[in-house]
Amino acid sequence: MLYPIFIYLASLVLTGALSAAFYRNHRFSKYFAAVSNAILSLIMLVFLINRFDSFHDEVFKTIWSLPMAEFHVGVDFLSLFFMIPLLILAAACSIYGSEYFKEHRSGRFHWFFYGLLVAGMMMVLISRNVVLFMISWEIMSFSSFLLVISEAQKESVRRAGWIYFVTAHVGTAFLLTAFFLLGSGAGSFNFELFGLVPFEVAKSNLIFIFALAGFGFKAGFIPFHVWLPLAHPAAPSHVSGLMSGIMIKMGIYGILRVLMFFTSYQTWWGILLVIIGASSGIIGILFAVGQHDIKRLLAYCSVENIGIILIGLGLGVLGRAWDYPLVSMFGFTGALLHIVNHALFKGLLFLGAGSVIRQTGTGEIDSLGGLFKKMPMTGSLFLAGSIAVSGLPFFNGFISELFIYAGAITGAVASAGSIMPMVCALAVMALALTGGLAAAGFTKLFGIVFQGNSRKTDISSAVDVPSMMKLGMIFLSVFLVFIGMMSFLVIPFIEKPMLLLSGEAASPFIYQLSDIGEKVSILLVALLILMIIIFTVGKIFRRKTVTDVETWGCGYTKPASSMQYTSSSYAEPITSQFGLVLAARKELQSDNEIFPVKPWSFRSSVEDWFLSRVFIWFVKLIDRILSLLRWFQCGRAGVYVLYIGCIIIILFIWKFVL
Amino acid sequence: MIINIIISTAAALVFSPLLIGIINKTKAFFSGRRGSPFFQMYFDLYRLLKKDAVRSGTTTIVFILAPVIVFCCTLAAAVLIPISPGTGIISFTGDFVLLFYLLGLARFFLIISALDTGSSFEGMGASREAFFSAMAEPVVFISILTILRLNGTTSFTDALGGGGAGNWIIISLATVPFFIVMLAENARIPFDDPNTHLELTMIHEVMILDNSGRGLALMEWAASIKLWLFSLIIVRIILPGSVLSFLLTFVIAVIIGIVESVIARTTLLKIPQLLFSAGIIAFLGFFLSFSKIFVWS
Amino acid sequence: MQNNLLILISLLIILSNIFLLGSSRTGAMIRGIAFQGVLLSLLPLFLPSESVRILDIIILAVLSIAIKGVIIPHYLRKVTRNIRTKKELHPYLGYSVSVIFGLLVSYGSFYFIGKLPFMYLSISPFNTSAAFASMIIGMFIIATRRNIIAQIIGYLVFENAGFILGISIASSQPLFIEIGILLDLLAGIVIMVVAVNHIHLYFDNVNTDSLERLNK
Amino acid sequence: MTSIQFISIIIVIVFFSGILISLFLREQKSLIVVPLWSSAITAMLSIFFAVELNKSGPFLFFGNNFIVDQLSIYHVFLVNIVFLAAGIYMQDYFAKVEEKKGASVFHYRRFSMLWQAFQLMLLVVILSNNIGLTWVAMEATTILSAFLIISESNSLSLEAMWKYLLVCSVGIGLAFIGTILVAAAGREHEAAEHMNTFSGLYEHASNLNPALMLFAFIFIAVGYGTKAGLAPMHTWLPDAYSQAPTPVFPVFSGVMLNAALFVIMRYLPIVEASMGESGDARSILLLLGFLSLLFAAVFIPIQHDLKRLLAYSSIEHIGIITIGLGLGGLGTLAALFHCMNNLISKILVFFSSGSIIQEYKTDDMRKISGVMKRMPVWGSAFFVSVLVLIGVAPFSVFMSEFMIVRAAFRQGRYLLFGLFMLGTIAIFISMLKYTLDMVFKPGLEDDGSPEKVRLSNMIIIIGSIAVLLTFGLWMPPQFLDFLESAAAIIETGIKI
Repeated sequence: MLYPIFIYLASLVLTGALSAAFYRNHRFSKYFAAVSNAILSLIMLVFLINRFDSFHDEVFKTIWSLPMAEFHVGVDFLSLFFMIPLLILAAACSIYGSEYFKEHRSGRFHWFFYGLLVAGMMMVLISRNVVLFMISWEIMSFSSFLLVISEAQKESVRRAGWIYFVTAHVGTAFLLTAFFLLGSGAGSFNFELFGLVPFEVAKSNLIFIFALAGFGFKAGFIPFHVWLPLAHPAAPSHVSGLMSGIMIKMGIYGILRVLMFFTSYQTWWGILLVIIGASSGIIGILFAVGQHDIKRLLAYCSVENIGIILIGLGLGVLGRAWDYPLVSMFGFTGALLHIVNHALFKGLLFLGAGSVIRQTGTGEIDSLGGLFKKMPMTGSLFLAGSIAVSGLPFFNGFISELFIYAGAITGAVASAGSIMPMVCALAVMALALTGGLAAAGFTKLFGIVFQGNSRKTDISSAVDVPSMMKLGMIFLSVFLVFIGMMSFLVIPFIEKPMLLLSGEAASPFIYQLSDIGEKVSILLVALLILMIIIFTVGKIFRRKTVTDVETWGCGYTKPASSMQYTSSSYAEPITSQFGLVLAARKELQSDNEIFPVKPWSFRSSVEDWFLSRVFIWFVKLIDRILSLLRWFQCGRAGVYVLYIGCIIIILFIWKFVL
Repeated sequence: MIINIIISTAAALVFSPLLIGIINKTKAFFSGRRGSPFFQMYFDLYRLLKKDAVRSGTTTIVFILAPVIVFCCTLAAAVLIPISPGTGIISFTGDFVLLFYLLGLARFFLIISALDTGSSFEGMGASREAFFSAMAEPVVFISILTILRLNGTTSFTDALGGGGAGNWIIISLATVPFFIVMLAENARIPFDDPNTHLELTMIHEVMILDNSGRGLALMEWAASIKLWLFSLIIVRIILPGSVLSFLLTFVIAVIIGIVESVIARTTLLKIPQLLFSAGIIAFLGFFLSFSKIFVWS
Repeated sequence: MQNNLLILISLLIILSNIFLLGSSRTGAMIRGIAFQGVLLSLLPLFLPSESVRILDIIILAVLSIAIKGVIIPHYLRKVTRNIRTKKELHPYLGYSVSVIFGLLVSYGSFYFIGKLPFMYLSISPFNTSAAFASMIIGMFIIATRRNIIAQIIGYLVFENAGFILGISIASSQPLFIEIGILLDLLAGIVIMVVAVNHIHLYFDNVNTDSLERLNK
Repeated sequence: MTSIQFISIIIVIVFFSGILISLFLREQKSLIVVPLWSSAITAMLSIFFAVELNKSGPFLFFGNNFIVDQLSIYHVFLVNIVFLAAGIYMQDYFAKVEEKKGASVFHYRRFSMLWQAFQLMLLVVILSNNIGLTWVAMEATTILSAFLIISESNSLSLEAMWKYLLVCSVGIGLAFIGTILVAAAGREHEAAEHMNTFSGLYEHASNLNPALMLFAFIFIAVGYGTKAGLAPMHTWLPDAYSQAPTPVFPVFSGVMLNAALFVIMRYLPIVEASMGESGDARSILLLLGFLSLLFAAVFIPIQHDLKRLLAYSSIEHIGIITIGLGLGGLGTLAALFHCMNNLISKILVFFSSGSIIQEYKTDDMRKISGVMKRMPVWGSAFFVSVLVLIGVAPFSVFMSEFMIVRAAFRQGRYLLFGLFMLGTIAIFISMLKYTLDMVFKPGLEDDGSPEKVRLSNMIIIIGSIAVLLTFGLWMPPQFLDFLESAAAIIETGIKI
């Protein structure tokens, strides 16, 4: 398995470099890079799935001429599992991306860094040495940062890139701490030696906290999510698809990898994970509902989905800490499956959003409308993604949420004591609330953007996207339906990585997973058949005439497109009810005349106070502390000499008097 | 198995319009009118199915597909509920999630078909529907967790189709939120008033303003099936062991009628609070189900 | 005898330091620093003769008298005349405060430095302490004076401290190093004076107040 | 050893002849080619030294006054590489200056002579075995570079030069006192005739008076630290950088900082050995290094002047190196590695910012924008170099910083570890912000003429990026060995 991966990595970088070299012939360069990227990923994917059953852990070690470093790579089921969504998304996004840049050309190194990003993630998955891991991790952050600032002439993009890279860097600092703590007992930086000697409780708690924070900055759960809603809209859509789809999952991968170093889990880790996951899910989706920009909405929705994944992880950890293998099994299975599912549908949604932005020139939800007729293919695929992200049946999002639910339900029903049922009930409640709010958010997104009539933007000349872009999206949506309908075929891929996490205690119950999958599939297939029958019957016995009229305006004689519900008005009940969390701002522009002549307008916006109050506050705090020392460079040469005298005297006193 | 499915399906399809009739009759009785016949809904459905349709030019394929999907999903959800002990057609850990998410899918399509027309009224209804159902779902789920704990099973259909009931205090604490949510989900007073048309306070009716003909028939039928589904669940929670307990759904319908007659419609702003209090009751029930204060076995 | 002479020289050095601290006129300061330079140049003559060659000592003494006692003061005087600053200086700290500070520093360095566990190495602890006092006083002059010429003189005091220390505690440097040190000092002063001329040309004064614009 | 003496005589001849030739040359072009050749020859010869070193181990020459070991050769090589790159870059730079204003031949001649003298003095600093000689040469570099600053007079550059002279002179004076104290400690020992040399001191380090050595080290650390730009003695550095006449000059001073730090590296093992590895000297370095990092973090966020920003960045990196030295062990290795990374990224950043300043005719960062559009090559070089400087992987600066924090963590200095992280993050935040705006913000006007970059400059850019990248991902094993033996010299000294 490893050698094909090496070849894959090398060829990714090579094709990227070649495309940079052929930049003069831009058309050729981009198609070459994108298509070869996609083909390579697909070949790798097929190979991987083919080998999945007969796979055994592989390790490759060689000396590496860097201090503390050893070139130590390996593949186990966990890495293998994460590679699947990575490869699928890499292929889909590069196919899509080949046509994405319409007017301006992509930068010379765009495809190089794209390949590097994919390669970096792949390297993260196979690294088994801290130095190698950190370098891969940084390559991933670095190349994605460069991709985010593709359109850096815009102020917002620069700001987004800045905040993204800063948070990534802060995350790295936490990660280093976690890894140093891990390595301090082992005396080595190779993963295989971590945890051979079990950690003391206090130390393992520290490791967990630092790892959670460090990986959290990448995974983007609350309160580490600040970069997501900025960076995703800033990046080109295929890049945001890749970043939101799989790059943030690398944070989850890291947490899982660190968890695997421990032989026993602490209870409060699980509780913390569930609480973070629940708040991340609810707050994330609430923010999403209040957004006015398609990609910002999707970005906040990623925060939500990471929250759902964390709930699953938390249940898994709790199940292991308290020895409920069933809870652990369902929790980890759900989390793992949701990782894949979120990658697929979020990738699809970002690509769809990119198509809308590319064809209409705006991502402002309130100015769009009625795009379904102009872009039927994008619209249908976007609808599929929306249903999937809301976790509704027939699509994949449902299956994974179902497993997480199952874990929480098992925990709530079967457990003794009072903490576990409460935590599980919290998980169930959070899942239900996020599910409902996600449906609200995505009906809003789909309904306002694709349905009704256009609100401000002129879409009369909009057409559907080129076929390459469609191909990328269709490719992803196939998986959406396949996993949604035939989940029992997918579950075998999860069992082994799940057992790595939940321990062997769960293996007797593993049949339950595909059992649930089969039952759901049978029901859904039956339901689908029923729908088709009813629909066909309706078509066949179509004796009735259907008359086209205007939408009924309830008696109003001159309906205009500006009378339609907007995203602000659609989300208003929610944003005003959850004002405590959202701090929504409402702007009502009106003139207070008896006979109003000017048009009134209403707009509500949701400000991310994590960014404005917490993050920026933190940066300002650092600056304020530092500014206490700014008198130092006073500009007077004599005083400078005085400093030298003082430091001499201070050192003298320190070393000889004290 | 097959027979169970057929029975459930038939019961849902046949009895559900009757519930609406019973409610209306009860309300008429309380207001001193004679009211429409019990079977008025059947006549309505028949008439609608025969009729020609009028469709807005703004709409898309979503609007055409939505009634079918809404109807089928609601029906499928209803079929999952065991009509008598041991007749659950499918049972697994977390099966109620499937049930309610099928309803969720139905709702999703109801909402986007409403938005499809581009009408501000329907948009308004859609917005409210989306919000209130999101608030209602956690309440229901917590209640169900309580019931599952009482029955010691992780499958909802098993719990409904199983034998023993538990402590009546806890059961009632689980049922009351269910009842409230039923009123909310089915657009009943005090959440919504199904009898008014074109008032700005409306939720469900306003979303299907532009439906007509068969589409409207399927939508209305689906709505009544949903009512059937909820009342059947409540009945089976209270009386899990009885074969003919499904007949009690009619009693539920009477109760709904009574409630609608004696309570006024609340203001929109208070609806979240109402649902929130239902949630608190549900949580109380759940808390009692494992706290050591109660020893019921 | 030798020892008493050494103590006398050290005392004179300290007195000249105090004088420099208390004097307000450039001309007087230059005379003071010239006097100190001559005093210093006598120091090599007291070195124990077995450790160094006598010729080296004589060369060194002559050279340092020439540079510290004659060339540099002369050069400074020339530049002072050139830029015509005989006016009262306005130091950041008053003269009397400076003098008190100088006394305190001298006393302190006798107290602290004399106690250090390696004082037995120097030819006279008195001398070494005077050197450290000069060092601090030199820096103090640089820090508190507004006039650039006064700052240069402060720097010279500071440099003299190194010279005293070099003679009194470590005399094993080869001659060429010592000469190199002297020449470096000379070159440093020359370039400082050149700078002063430039500054004067540019600002028409030699106050440090006009040299505070680069301050962040 | 005779071959070595021969070689070093050649070097001296090369330099002196360079200076002499400069006196008689009349053409500007040839005047700026001469220093290029001298540094090229020295760089090549330093490789020869390294080969010789491999064969025979460290050795002395010219009567114990000079020493060749891994540490010094490493620095000689680095310094000359920087000078070489500077020489190459200078050709282009002066060509452009010439187009704009006719500088006189005198100007060029003075520049060329000063440059070569400066370079020679730095070589002496690094190769000298005699502590006094080291000091003399160091002082000479101060004076020579002051002459370089003075060449362009306006009010600000005068101010900068004055501060530079005053602060550095005081610093170097302190270094002199420190040197004397060390010599005094050596004189106590019976084998006194070799005790004013580093090699002699290494040999008898454990017999030296520990209190005196520590006392001396305070002066040495502060004194040479002033020249190295360590806080709180760094105050002259931003002024001198920002007012230096050419973008080449900051490179010179970058090298000078390194050379000054090199002297501290020489003294460190002697002092530590005399005190029985008590760590007192190291803790002084840790304090100074940390203060440098702190002051860089304090002042970088409020800079508007590009050159000043880079000056503070230099202070930061010198501080990082010093922290590495203060930590010892792995930290020492990392510090040496960081020296190289710092110098090579300095080449990149100073040349690119020099070109940018030359193009935009201002060093106010608020007035520079759209660099990537207007000058894609230098713009990307600048962007990459800043990313390197703020420690972005996979470049080698990240690697060396990683090693340093690792060393800090392993020694249980968690506070230092945390503060180091905070400091670098604060610097990261502000430098990234400035750079993004400068490089990508749409420029106000675009004169439309495509950027012309000489092939030689392209080679510098690509070469340094390649080196930074390669060493971040993989150090050649020979290099690592070499570095380790150099670090061992800082750790324990050498015995010859």
